Amino acid sequence: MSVMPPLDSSRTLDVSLGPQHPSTHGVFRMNVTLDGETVVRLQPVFGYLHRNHEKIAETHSYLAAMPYTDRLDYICPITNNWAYALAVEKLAGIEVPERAEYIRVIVGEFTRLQNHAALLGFLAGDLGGWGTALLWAFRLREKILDLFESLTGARMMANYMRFGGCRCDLPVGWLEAARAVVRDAHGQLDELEALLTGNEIILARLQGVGALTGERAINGGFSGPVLRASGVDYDIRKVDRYGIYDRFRFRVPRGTAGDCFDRMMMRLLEARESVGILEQALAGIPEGPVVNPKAKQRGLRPPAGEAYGRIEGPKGELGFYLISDGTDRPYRYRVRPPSLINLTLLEELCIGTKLADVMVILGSIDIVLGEVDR
Amino acid sequence: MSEFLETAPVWLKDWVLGLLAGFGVPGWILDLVAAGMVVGTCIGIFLGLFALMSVMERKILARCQNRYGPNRVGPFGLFQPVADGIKMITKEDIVPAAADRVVHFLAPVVMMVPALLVLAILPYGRDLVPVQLDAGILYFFAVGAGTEVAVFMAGWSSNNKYSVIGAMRAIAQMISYEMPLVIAALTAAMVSGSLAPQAIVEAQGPAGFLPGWYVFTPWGFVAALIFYTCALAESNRCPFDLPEGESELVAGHLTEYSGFKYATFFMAEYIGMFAICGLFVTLFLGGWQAPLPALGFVPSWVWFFAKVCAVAGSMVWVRATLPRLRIDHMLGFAWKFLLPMGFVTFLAAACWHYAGRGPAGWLASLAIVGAAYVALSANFSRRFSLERRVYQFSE
Amino acid sequence: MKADFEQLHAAFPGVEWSENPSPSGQHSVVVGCADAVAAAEFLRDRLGYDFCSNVSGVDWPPRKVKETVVRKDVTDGVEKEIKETIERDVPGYLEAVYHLYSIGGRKGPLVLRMRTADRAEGARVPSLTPVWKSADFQEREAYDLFGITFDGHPDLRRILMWDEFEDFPMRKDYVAPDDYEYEPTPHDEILEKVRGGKEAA
Amino acid sequence: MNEQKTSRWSESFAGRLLSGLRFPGAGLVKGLAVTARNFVGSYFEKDRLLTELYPEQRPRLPENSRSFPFLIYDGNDPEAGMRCVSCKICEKECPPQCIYIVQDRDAAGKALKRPRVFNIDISVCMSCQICVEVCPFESIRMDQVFEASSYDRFGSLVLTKRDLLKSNEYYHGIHPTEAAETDARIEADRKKKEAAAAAKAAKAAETAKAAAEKKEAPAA
Repeated sequence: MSVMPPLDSSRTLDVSLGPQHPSTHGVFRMNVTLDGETVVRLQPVFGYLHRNHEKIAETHSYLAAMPYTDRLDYICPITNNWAYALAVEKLAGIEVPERAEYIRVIVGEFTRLQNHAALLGFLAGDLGGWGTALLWAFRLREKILDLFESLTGARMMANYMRFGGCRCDLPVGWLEAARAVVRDAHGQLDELEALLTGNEIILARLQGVGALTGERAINGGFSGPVLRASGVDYDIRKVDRYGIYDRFRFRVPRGTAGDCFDRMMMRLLEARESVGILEQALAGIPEGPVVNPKAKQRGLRPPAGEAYGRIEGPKGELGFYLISDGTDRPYRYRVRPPSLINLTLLEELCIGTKLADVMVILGSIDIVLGEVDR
Repeated sequence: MSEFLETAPVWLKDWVLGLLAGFGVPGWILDLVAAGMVVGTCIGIFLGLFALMSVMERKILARCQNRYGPNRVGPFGLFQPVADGIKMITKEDIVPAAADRVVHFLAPVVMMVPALLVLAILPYGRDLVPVQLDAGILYFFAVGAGTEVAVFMAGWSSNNKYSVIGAMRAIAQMISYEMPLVIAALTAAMVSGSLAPQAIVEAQGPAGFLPGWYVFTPWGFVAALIFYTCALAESNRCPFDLPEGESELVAGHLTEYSGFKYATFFMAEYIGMFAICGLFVTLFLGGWQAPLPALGFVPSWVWFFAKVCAVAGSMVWVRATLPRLRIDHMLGFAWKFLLPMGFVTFLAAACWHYAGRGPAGWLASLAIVGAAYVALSANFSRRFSLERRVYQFSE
Repeated sequence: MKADFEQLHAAFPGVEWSENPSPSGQHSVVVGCADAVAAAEFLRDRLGYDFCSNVSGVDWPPRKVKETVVRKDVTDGVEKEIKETIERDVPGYLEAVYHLYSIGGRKGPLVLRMRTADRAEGARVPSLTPVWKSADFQEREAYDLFGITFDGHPDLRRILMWDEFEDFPMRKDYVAPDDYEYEPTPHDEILEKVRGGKEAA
Repeated sequence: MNEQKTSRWSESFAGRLLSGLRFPGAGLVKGLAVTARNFVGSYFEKDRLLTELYPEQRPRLPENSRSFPFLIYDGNDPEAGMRCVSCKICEKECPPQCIYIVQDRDAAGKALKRPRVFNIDISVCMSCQICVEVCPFESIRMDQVFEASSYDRFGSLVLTKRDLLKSNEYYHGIHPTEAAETDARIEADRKKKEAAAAAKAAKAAETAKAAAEKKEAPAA
């Protein structure tokens, strides 16, 4: 796709958007060739934040690699931990007790809620909305990060999941605080929705921009909300039934046109579903051990073999492919980065659109450079 | 007491002139001093308004976003403009190597001059008009067009891709929004029968106990809305801040400016905004007219500045809410919606006037404006296919 | 997964099944480089694996494998089996592993493996980007970090490292150079002071 | 599969009224209304403003909050009461390798159960508290001091043993529940050890007695 018909460079203007640019969500560059304001060619450039996370993990023990997974998608650290823990549990065949599964769902859905709210804020910022929606979204995110801090010790770098459960139990009074946050989450999502979905300027700027059909989305490797926006009904929580998601009643929204407006609405509707799951999980959490006592954390030596564990991360399918050779260090440690793979079709979506739309399409795909460059 | 306050500025000027005359100062110097004082107070007031506005804007935006806004420098952050001023002056003024230095230096000057010149014709009070011009409105638009040239000079001379795109957008936007702006102003001038701002304000005197402002007539309300939208576009403010679209063009035509030149641009933009708010108040909100005759004791210039601050505040409120338009939407909106509406309002004003300004006139103009609005908006939303989406859910 | 493998095996006899001893039970299918693209299209069109979720490069350097071999040995008229451990060195190779899913059929990971001839010139594997567009960036990453050249890839360039970088960092025998763009961070000096045992206490 | 309008807000009365009006201005007015409500709300509803005015209002850290590790000593003499026995497990397990321990030796060169040098390079430490998790002697815990910035890039970012050592009372101050659990565990271990020692002593006494009787029996 990137081999375009020869352009007479007299009419086009080569602009490099990034790596230092207000709305590329991190250190990410796009070499854009413009004909007036219309995009003729777009070449994404990665690698500015590459620190070879996979080589680091292959030279550390399984437990020591866990804090590094916080740094992958630093907006949702706990779901990264969960995906890695799930992969190691598959590799070593470790059971997870009941209460730990409930805590994992609660903390995972809180992460999804604050990620989707933050995305609505960033997208409004990309549209030129001067941060109003962003600050409202961060008000909700602030409360959730305070819950994470009182539970795991750090607002973002949680390092909370262990193989076979979680690191520590819920402190006293944490459940009441969590219920309070969940109670007024709908109110704050209402405000975001009132500001964003009815507004004619946003409708005009988002509807019909960057539309993608379902088949092309599947073939292009889209996963998560952006795939469901194109009308594909595929949510890994329902497909793989990992954790105890089959115990909760929640619905999976699907878009119709697969354009930026549908992607934004997917985040909004999924955030509301997450609040529903949280209400059910917070009501039904049982007592019991928080981590599987038989699981070894420090000197874990999984049997030789390989495993691919994946979860429905807020940005898409986050997977860990581990090959173990019996020692305490993974032989091969591979992260399936949803942000990078969702960018595969960026050029295809952006060709023919205006310069302002490139920012909106990139914003609606929701990438985090820690995960793209690893 | 209210009488004294009403004429205080004029009395002060005469007292100073009398004092100087007492010293035997020659006549032509007296005129010079008189003019100097008027110009000085005008610029002083508007610089004060600019300083106040730059901090109040940040505080209003902050409060809309549930945070405090600047509150460290002085009580409630009111000395923040002083701090900003010092920062801007002491900052290094970087000029890109390949920039066209002369044009790069001239751009802020050319931007600042029309913004200040335009303040001459605004009627601040009952008899507080710096320059009595019969064609004041014409003067306003003639001088006001200078800002477009300045923005393009800034964009072109910075030799930066973002600036060039920003400059192109600025030219397209300002020209296409100049047309509906002038037509909306013309409607008010036509109804009050004169292009002199003072006469327009007097024509909006109190009719019975109701204020005779044009904004309360059907055509006046629509013309005010059109004028307000185009005022936003003229002063490059949200949702029309495409030339300086910072989420796409980093800072548009201002990318390569820093230090005092950037401060000048910033100041010129705000004073331009105040000037066009002043014209909006003059044309549609009855200038220095008190809303109700009973409130006549309050001096007239207080009313004028109160209304200007209210309109400027509403511009900040709009900035806190609305995102930016895309280039083709913005142009389409100007040529395909605002311009036809402008002509229709012009027609409606004529019908209102010749139907005797009474209830019959009201109904006629209301009908014309309403019909045009429905027709244009139907075409508008069909073309943009802004439909409401219904989403499927699966268990 | 086994059923799909049978159908694939019927169509492409060159395909083998490789067991995965770990409790995850995700066994994989080894495909030869010759008919890889045809097998991929078969998988996608006939068996419905339309979602290529993950492409990883894996480096298997040459290693010595101890094997206990049971040898029948007739010594002085008595037949005895002798268990001997002989060392067989397995030649190294690079591997491209594809995890395929079926969106409609809700079918789990079918692990497709392609092995290169050797780890130097012969590290060539047919690219499956024409079949699944999602493999585009991931194959470029495998090329960038492992050195697996994908034939038929539309735009095979380095994706994460800068273009002038020669080596392949994720290989097991990669030695990080000590001298490039060295910027004295507080850590190094402290590490030297700390490691050097100079008394800081 | 059931259909549903966009979502909750549009079902409320105001939402239906405003979005029902099919003219372009409705959405903008709805947005302006929400912004105005927030503007007014920020003056009256106190829970809307979450900003902490940092230097004046000190942040209230939750009990589990962690910043950098510190060593615990019992009693009041840091050197003697130190719990760390320099087993170097934390040095091996630390992911970014920022801990450096040198075991103490007495005059005769015999290794003592105490570290002579215990440095943590907090410019490298990512406060992941794995050292706390793997320490078998409950001797290292996470502190709550987050104002650790310094002017000097090299010298003061390495915390030596003297800076790291803090008393058990301080530990009870910042993490009360965790400290109580740790003390309980230490108490239990000590009791178990004493019981074991007592049992061994008793067994030793018995065997000594039995041996003594055997000696006397043949003698008698």
